[in-house]
Amino acid sequence: MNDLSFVRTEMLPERDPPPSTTGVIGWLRKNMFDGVWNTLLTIASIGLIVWVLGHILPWIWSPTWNAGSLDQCREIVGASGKASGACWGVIHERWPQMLYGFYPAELRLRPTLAFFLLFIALIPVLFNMISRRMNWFLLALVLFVATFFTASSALMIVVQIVLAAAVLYIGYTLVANSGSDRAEQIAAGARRLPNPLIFTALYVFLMPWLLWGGTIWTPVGAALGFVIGWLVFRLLAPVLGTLTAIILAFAAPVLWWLLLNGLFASAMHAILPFGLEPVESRQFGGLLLSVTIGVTAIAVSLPMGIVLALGRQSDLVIVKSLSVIFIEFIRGVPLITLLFVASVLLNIFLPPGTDFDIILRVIIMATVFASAYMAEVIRGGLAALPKGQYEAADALGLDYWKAQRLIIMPQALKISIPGIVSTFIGLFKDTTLVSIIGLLDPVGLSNSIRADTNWNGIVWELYGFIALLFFIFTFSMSRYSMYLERRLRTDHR
Amino acid sequence: ATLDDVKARGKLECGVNTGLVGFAAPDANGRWEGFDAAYCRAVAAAVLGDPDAVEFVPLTTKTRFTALAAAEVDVLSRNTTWTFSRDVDLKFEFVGVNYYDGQGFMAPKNLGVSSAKELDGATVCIQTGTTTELNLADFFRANNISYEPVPIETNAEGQTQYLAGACDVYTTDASGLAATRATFEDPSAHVILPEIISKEPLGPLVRHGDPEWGDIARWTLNALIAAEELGVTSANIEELAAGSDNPEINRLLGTEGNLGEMLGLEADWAKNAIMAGGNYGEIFAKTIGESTPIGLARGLNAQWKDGGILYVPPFR
Amino acid sequence: MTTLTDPPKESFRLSMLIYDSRYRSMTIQIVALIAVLTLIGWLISNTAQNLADLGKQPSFSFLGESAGYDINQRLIDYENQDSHLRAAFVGLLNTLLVAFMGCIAATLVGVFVGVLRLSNNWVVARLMTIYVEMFRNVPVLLWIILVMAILIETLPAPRAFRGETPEASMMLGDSVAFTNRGFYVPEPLFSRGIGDVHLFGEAALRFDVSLDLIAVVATFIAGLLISGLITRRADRIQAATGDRPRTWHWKAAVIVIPTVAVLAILGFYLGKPELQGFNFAGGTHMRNSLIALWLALSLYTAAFIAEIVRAGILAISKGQTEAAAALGLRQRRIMSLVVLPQALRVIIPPLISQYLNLTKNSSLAIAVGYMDITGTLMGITLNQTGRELETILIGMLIYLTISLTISFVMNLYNDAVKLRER
Amino acid sequence: MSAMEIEREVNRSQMQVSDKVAIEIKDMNKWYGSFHVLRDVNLTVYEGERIVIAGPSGSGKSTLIRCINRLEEHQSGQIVVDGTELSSDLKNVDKVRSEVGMVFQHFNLFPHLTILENCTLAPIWVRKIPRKEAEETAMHFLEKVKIPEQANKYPGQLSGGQQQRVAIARSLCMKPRIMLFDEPTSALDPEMIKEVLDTMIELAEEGMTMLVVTHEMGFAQQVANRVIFMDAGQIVEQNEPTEFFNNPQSERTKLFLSQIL
Amino acid sequence: MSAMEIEREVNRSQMQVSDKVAIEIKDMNKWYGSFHVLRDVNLTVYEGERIVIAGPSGSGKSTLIRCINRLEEHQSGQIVVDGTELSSDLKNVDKVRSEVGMVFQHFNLFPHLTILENCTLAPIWVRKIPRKEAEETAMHFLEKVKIPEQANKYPGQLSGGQQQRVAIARSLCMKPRIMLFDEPTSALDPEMIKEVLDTMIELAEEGMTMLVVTHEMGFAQQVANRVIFMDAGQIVEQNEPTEFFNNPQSERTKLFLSQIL
Ligand SMILES: Nc1ncnc2c1ncn2[C@@H]1O[C@H](COP(=O)(O)OP(=O)(O)OP(=O)(O)O)[C@@H](O)[C@H]1O
Ligand SMILES: Nc1ncnc2c1ncn2[C@@H]1O[C@H](COP(=O)(O)OP(=O)(O)OP(=O)(O)O)[C@@H](O)[C@H]1O
Ligand SMILES: [Mg+2]
Ligand SMILES: [Mg+2]
Repeated sequence: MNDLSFVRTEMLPERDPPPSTTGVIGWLRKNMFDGVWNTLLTIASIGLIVWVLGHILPWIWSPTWNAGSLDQCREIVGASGKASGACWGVIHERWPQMLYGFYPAELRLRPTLAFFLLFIALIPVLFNMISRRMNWFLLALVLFVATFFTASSALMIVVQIVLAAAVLYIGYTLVANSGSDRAEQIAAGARRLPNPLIFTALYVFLMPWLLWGGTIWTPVGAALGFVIGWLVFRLLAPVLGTLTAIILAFAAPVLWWLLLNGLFASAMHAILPFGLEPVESRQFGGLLLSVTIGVTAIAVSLPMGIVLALGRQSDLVIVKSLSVIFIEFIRGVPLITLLFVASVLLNIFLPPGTDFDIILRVIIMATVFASAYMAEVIRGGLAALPKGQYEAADALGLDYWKAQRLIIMPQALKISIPGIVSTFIGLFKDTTLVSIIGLLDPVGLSNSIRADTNWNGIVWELYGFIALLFFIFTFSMSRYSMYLERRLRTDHR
Repeated sequence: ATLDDVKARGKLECGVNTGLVGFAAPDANGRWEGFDAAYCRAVAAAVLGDPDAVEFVPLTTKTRFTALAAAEVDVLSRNTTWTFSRDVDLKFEFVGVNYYDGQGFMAPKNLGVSSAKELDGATVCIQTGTTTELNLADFFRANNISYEPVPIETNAEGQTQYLAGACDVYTTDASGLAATRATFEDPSAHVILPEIISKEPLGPLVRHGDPEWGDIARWTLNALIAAEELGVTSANIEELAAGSDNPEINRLLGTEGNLGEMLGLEADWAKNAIMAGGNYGEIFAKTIGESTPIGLARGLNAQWKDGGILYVPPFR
Repeated sequence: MTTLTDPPKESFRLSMLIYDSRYRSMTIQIVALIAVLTLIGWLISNTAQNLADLGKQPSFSFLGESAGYDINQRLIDYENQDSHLRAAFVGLLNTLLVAFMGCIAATLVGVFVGVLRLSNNWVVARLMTIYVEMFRNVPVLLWIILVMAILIETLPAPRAFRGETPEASMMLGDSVAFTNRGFYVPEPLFSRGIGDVHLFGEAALRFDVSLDLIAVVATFIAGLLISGLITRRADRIQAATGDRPRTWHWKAAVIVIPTVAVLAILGFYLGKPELQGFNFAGGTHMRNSLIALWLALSLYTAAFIAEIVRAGILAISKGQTEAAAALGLRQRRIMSLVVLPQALRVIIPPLISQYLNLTKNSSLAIAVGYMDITGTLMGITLNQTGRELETILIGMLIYLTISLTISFVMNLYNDAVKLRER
Repeated sequence: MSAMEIEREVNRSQMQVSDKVAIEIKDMNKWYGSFHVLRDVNLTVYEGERIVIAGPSGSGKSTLIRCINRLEEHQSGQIVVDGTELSSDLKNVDKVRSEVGMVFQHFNLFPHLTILENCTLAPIWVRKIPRKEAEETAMHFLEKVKIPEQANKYPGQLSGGQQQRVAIARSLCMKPRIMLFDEPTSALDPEMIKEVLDTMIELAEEGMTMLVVTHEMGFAQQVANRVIFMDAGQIVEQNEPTEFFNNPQSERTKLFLSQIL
Repeated sequence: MSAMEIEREVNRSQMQVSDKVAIEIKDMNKWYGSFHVLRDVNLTVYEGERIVIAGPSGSGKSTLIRCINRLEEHQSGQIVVDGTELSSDLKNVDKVRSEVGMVFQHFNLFPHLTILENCTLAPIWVRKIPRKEAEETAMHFLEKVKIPEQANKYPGQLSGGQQQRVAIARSLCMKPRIMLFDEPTSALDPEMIKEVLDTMIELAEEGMTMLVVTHEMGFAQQVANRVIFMDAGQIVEQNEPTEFFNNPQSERTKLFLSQIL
């Protein structure tokens, strides 16, 4: 079979593919006009797009930005000779209200700042590839920028100078040091910047203070509660054993918050008065309300979700069935019924005379709602952990709580982040339901705005604007969670 | 007691509609305006001396009664019809009537109907959660004609549906009909049918069981109405408060007698209330009267002397 | 050094409650139980106290009182003198109706979009992506309101059908009218009908079942069963001879002919809607609120289903299709024998939870005035009677029952199709 | 590469090569986008030949054999399999595919069907063979690959080696005239490789035309009657195994063999 | 089983076995549901012993050693480890676990912690040793398993062999008196097996009490001072290694050895 043998003496060069398969034409052919059926489909789709845009674009393009009422809009549109056109004046006049609701205009810097700081607080949780330095840099930068929107005073100028110095210094080190330099510095024992998670922890207390204002001592006292819990645990664990200590460590801060924190705050405030002008939750509205409800509910539901998920995973029958009943009940009823409970029943369930405002009640029910979903997300994260991790922790002698805290939860939570983000997206979208119980979120406000004689009769502009607001938020979040999911999949650490 | 709470708080919490043209709606600065809102300001001015010491609490038809019952609001000023069962069974106390209304129908002219009795088979837009749907059912049953109800949540929604022809007629309180019609591109193309199928005395209400607070709410309303009757306006009130020939005005404005003290308020309580937004007539004219786009005539809501039925007990 | 003599029998010590794994779990559970019971007891006592203060006694007797309001869209007869319970029942049926229709439409659209998103036609794939992103990222409540607004603003009012030269006209041989009050479609009627049966006498839950419809549906189902038998026979023949006989015409015949025959016997005809007075009369009227809710819920849910379907199909590795192709199977068979059976396993569980979401979201019906259980029981009834506690509790229980039923079925299915692994 | 001891003596002469052409590839070119994967490939395979294709990763080996049953499309040149030219004509493609069996690296068994159903699916639906007969054939081949007792289990319940043997049996059930193997053993644990290679050797002994992409050079030396070496999308060298391994001509081949052996 | 050549000469006499009892198991029985996994197991392990446990798959080897640090509960009989009886008393369990180190087949390192953190976690949180000291100890053991330079990497960045050595170091950081190994090499590629076995041999030389479930008979012959053969949940035979391999008594042992060697 010698005829089979063959040796190539010269290697063939790479050639270009036949022209019909490459370039724009090749691409078009392959992706749009591949066969009769595909061509028809392409034409139909393009036709649809053109038709829709042809109707919408002329309507959107309407020079009514400065109109002061619907009648003026009608005049302007009529003058421009079009049959119909949008009336953008309402957005022009009302967009601050759509964003902030009735939040006092001169204080709106506070929620804005809280919002930007939220991202900075989330950075170390969500993007662990951003360096500490970058995080502190961003924080200093945001604060620095914020100072320019406040009334200037001598104190403010000092603060500005300090922040500017911090921005410049950290910015300089950011530019000047490459990653490898950094490694050397660390090896040489250079001081590291503090972990940005410190700020995240602080933010939890900072945010309510920025939003609701009041004396600084209330959030400080709230934070103290956690310190007290920790101290109780540290001091009692060796004496009473872990389990008792944990129970007490939960009970002590609760007592503190319920009974003593108010006293503490007012006492301290009397000694050292420092605070922001209080804003009542009733003045929250528009997108601010949606974001506040969404963020608070998710943040608070996280620990509740963890407890429920652990309960559901536990082999203690009663604990497990209680968790299951709670989770399934909440997941089995529509959110709107829970909001009805918040608006008409919650006051009946609480001791006579307790009166907390509707927004807090809604936040409570939204939290309860989110925690059931969160529990399922976290359960998924727990289930994704190999059994070996539990066994290894056991074999090293870690007890249940230590194993959970040091080994299981850090991993399970990380796996759950995409799920948490999508729960948040869902909840954020669902905050629009509060309009049904009379809260003035963007949808609720749109009804109020239409009750203004100037804007009575406006429909599409308002709804379109609200839809766009939500779209921008949720779309970017869902993209981000997809990115996280991809990263977690390839992240073998 | 509610009065002490309000004073301690420094603010009056007042339940209003989440948005009803002319009666309550926030403007671009978040300030609530309208006929119902003006009453809230008057009460705040009477009690606290400051017409802006009001916290407006927007309420839906579903949440309004629970909010009042649970003391989330001190007074509900939200175009609520005074009915027996609400007063007695739901345990509220209506403090008076600030607007005499009645349920009517609006139809496009080109529908060619001149009476509600011709509406057999028509599609009717109604707002849910109010007395209107019960009145409607009763009216059609009584006349033995059929109809198709289209329940809607808000007035704005109803207006959209009606204008697009998704319902033949729109029924709600006549004031609402007029207000709605006023904002149409072509109001003259719509008629309000002559039948008024119900009595709808709208008024503010408070909880049962706190008669002192009820008195304050009631007499603030009466003060506004009496002021109009007595010719006290925000323009001349300073002058009249210095003392006048009419003893009733003097009693009202606190220059004579101790009416304020009896209520547990300052002597100039009524003066403050009237100064907050003017007397009843002024408020009416400013918010829903004929000079506003809503253009409601006084009608039944005129003073008894002018052929209306506004008739307040004397201040003495 | 311990040697293994008899271990000292430990007597019970208090510390064992915490340190002994046998007792510890019991301790924790009892503590948890006591905590929860205390909480519940506290809530109940508060409630009792508050209700007493308000002078209300929890009672369900209001359900028997006359409701007084009308409901426009209903599956069973109802008039405003019927009881609140009956109104709630009408609402419940309306909830189930829109949920059922929504699930079907959402599945159809979702599968369609999901498959087209995988199309190699770039424009189509992009268009579907836009659809999915648009619907997923805007709150469903807003969609419901928007769809309602679109229906109302773009479709003609019934009066546009009137006059010498009407602006709008009916479709499909004057039998269907799309108006902004809803869709009027022909209604099946029987001239030689055999009447209705009344179930539950005069109770609030009474309803009528048309024997004619039962007869037709029964015949149709019988036809389906027979066609199933034909498929079985085809399977048998294929198993025996290898050739699969063509059966679709037989199947079509056994399904269609008896049904048509029954229809003819019963004197079936379509009651077309006609313009009369203010409205169309005759025919079946699907209110615009129903249509808007249905469309918005289906389109919104379909965006999620599309993603599920896409993920399900992508989850079947390319290797499976290639292996089947390499065996010589045709595209259609690859789909039906290899890809779909596997993809369905991946798709069904999340699909069912979307059905659950859709059902729960149908409670937003009040935004457009569709009278579902939220609109009747937890809406007007609540407002008219002031019975917040009772109505909301009943409402929640009803939703809970629906949800649990759906997830129970889902679990059965999941267990049935679980892939067997080592 | 872990060296495999193949114990069995294979009687090479016993495996006959006819002079009938089974596959003819002429000036075939293929691009992925603008990347030229296969360049002017010319190859004639005779019936009963056992060809091993070797070459560095990315050289286009898989692509070549996937072109033969048109899992990939080629853009120029001709491929004729058993007298049928592969073109966009679906009938020809079907015909070729039912004559050519293929075994994949990752088995690609259908996890929702039992082993037996995996094996009978194609015969029943493509060849239109009565189920009973198809099952008998399937059992026959399952016996041949030595796992008849697993017939009613599901693929997930078998080990990798067993799964790959099922995959071979599944292909065989279509009674193909040509078998293509794409690295059939590279996803397996060492112990299981032997099981699968044994099965393949047995097939070879029976005179099946086989194209095998593999890194198992022991198998090549023992079973192949021709080894093809590919690099950068082209056939660089082909020869009878002893010659190929002992006396490689091209520089690239030498380099490759020095690394792999 | 791929045979491993272990090159190093181990000085057996160097490894001393005291007569203090480290583990005593008496009439221990265990069921999974109604399946009787371990039947009347009796075993006494002296300090410094190196025991290899062998047996067919499913014979209960893993279950046995998992019972020793109570990853599984036994239902009857007694297990006394280092003087502490394993019962439902959690304190005892904690005590035993901190005396007994365990190395798993799949390493089970904590992927979210660096190597160093993996090693210091338990000393810091269980033994309450100051971080600095714990880190020094950890580095000491990491040097011993020859990967000190990896201390700041994450487990995912290491090869299997390195990971298993980290797992061993992690256990050693708790300064256990007894080490349990459950098939520590069976998830590794052949090249890496040696690294890990070397480490284990070194440990053995230092006189650590070890119970090793393994199929590496080379290791058993070289290091063990006793081989236990299990089948169907019971100890079938135990002997000193040379005797065990050259002169097995039971039929089952013979059968097993014939397959595995
Ligand atoms: N679907 C595809 N699209 C684009 N490029 C591809 C595709 N499939 C393969 N390639 C590229 O074509 C080249 C040849 O791939 P092929 O799989 O045929 O290599 P191979 O010789 O089988 O390699 P290996 O030994 O790794 O399996 C590689 O460079 C590969 O990256
Ligand atoms: N959690 C469990 N529940 C029920 N049965 C189990 C469980 N774990 C193990 N078994 C069964 O117990 C028996 C002994 O298992 P074990 O893992 O101890 O065997 P082994 O000797 O270690 O086998 P291998 O060599 O495969 O690791 C096996 O039959 C196994 O199927
Ligand atoms: Mg390949
Ligand atoms: Mg094992």
